[in-house]
Amino acid sequence: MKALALIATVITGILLLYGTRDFPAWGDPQSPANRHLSPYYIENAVAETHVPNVVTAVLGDYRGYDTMFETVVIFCAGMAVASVLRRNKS
Amino acid sequence: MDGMLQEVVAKYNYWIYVVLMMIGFYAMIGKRNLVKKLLGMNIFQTAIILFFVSTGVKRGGGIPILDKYKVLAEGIDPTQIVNPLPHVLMLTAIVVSVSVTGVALAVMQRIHREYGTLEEDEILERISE
Amino acid sequence: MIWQLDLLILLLVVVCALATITVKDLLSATIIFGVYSFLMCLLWAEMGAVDVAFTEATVGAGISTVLFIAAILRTNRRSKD
Amino acid sequence: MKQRLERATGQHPGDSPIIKTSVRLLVPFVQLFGLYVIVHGHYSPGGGFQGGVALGASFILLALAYDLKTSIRHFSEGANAVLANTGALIYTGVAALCAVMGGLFLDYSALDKLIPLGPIEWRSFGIFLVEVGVGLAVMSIMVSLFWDISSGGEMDEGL
Repeated sequence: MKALALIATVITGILLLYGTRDFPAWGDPQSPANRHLSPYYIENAVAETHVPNVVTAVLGDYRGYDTMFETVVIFCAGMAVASVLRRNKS
Repeated sequence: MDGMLQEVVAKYNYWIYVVLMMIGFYAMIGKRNLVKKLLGMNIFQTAIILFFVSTGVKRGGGIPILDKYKVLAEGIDPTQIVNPLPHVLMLTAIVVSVSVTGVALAVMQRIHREYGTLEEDEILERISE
Repeated sequence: MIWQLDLLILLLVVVCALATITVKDLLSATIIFGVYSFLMCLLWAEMGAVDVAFTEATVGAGISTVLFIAAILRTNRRSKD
Repeated sequence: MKQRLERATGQHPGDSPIIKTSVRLLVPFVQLFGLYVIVHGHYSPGGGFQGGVALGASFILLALAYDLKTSIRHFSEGANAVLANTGALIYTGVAALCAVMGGLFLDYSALDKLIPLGPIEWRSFGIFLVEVGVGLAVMSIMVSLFWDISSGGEMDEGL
């Protein structure tokens, strides 16, 4: 069982290492992830929201849905733990 | 030889992330204790979050907290600041990871209350009895 | 970005992850996992992701470790592998 | 839980006056720091989530140093449930209020019709309101997670 798990892990790792060949170099400012959407946020976030911390501006305003459902997820986790663990006291 | 060295310098971070992910993956499928499985899942999550954050790094870039009046007056060059978008997405992922940990620990306590053990093979034995 | 520091922290992180999954005492494994979280937080602060580093320091090394310890003390402390 | 720990380690845990006194002195400053992190999230790293976790950690510290009863006495179960719901409601309420005032859902500049501060200032202020909601919800949920897990759902004797 353990040998099987080790073999599966090593195969997955080799596939992922093979995949890193196509990645852009680490820390490259011209990589595709850095060119597409984020220059807009860096250039315009302060002017549009007056918040110097760009991460807070994107978290609270541009991607508000993400944060809203994150709160809902935490809320559901609290509900789930209470309903799994608490016993009926009657 | 020189090209290979350049390749190693450009990619060694990614290789270490893959090694971390392999450790977490092995703990998830190879270990029998449920708490060990959960620790492995947390390691897996941090490896993936590390990979996502590292896609936003720019060499020589500053942190994404800007000087408000200077930016309003003269604008800013986007290549000087690291990419804030992966940070936002991964902030949400960390929050979800702690919720998942809490729910999993609650379910684990319920299993312990029911079967008296947290080892996977013993639980399977009790179920089949 | 200092690459020597970067490489050192990455190697320490791998060592901590290996120790977490090999130690048989679950309480020790949890404490080593706290160390792992703090090293990860250091790595992110060094990459410029200050918000993510702050979140990991409060959540991964604070709340998560406490929840693990609470659950382990309610159940078994020993693990077979 | 104290008895179980005593059996496991062979000595009486955690009843030292040094820990109790230092925790009693430390808790207000931890709470103040949590509030600072929430309020100052616009200008420094931080925000609703991190501040909420710091606020919750103060009550968890109280429960660790004393016992679960003390923590529940300072922050009752009813208040916990009410604050968790209030936090989630503030977020969705602000978002829905934007839609009611004629803007899009979560578009804070529509709140300018309510109190005229200027649309850009309202976007900044709307982020602040939302962060407060997230902070309240996260604080109560973290404390309730710890209460439930450390006492097995009984809420009487904790860690």
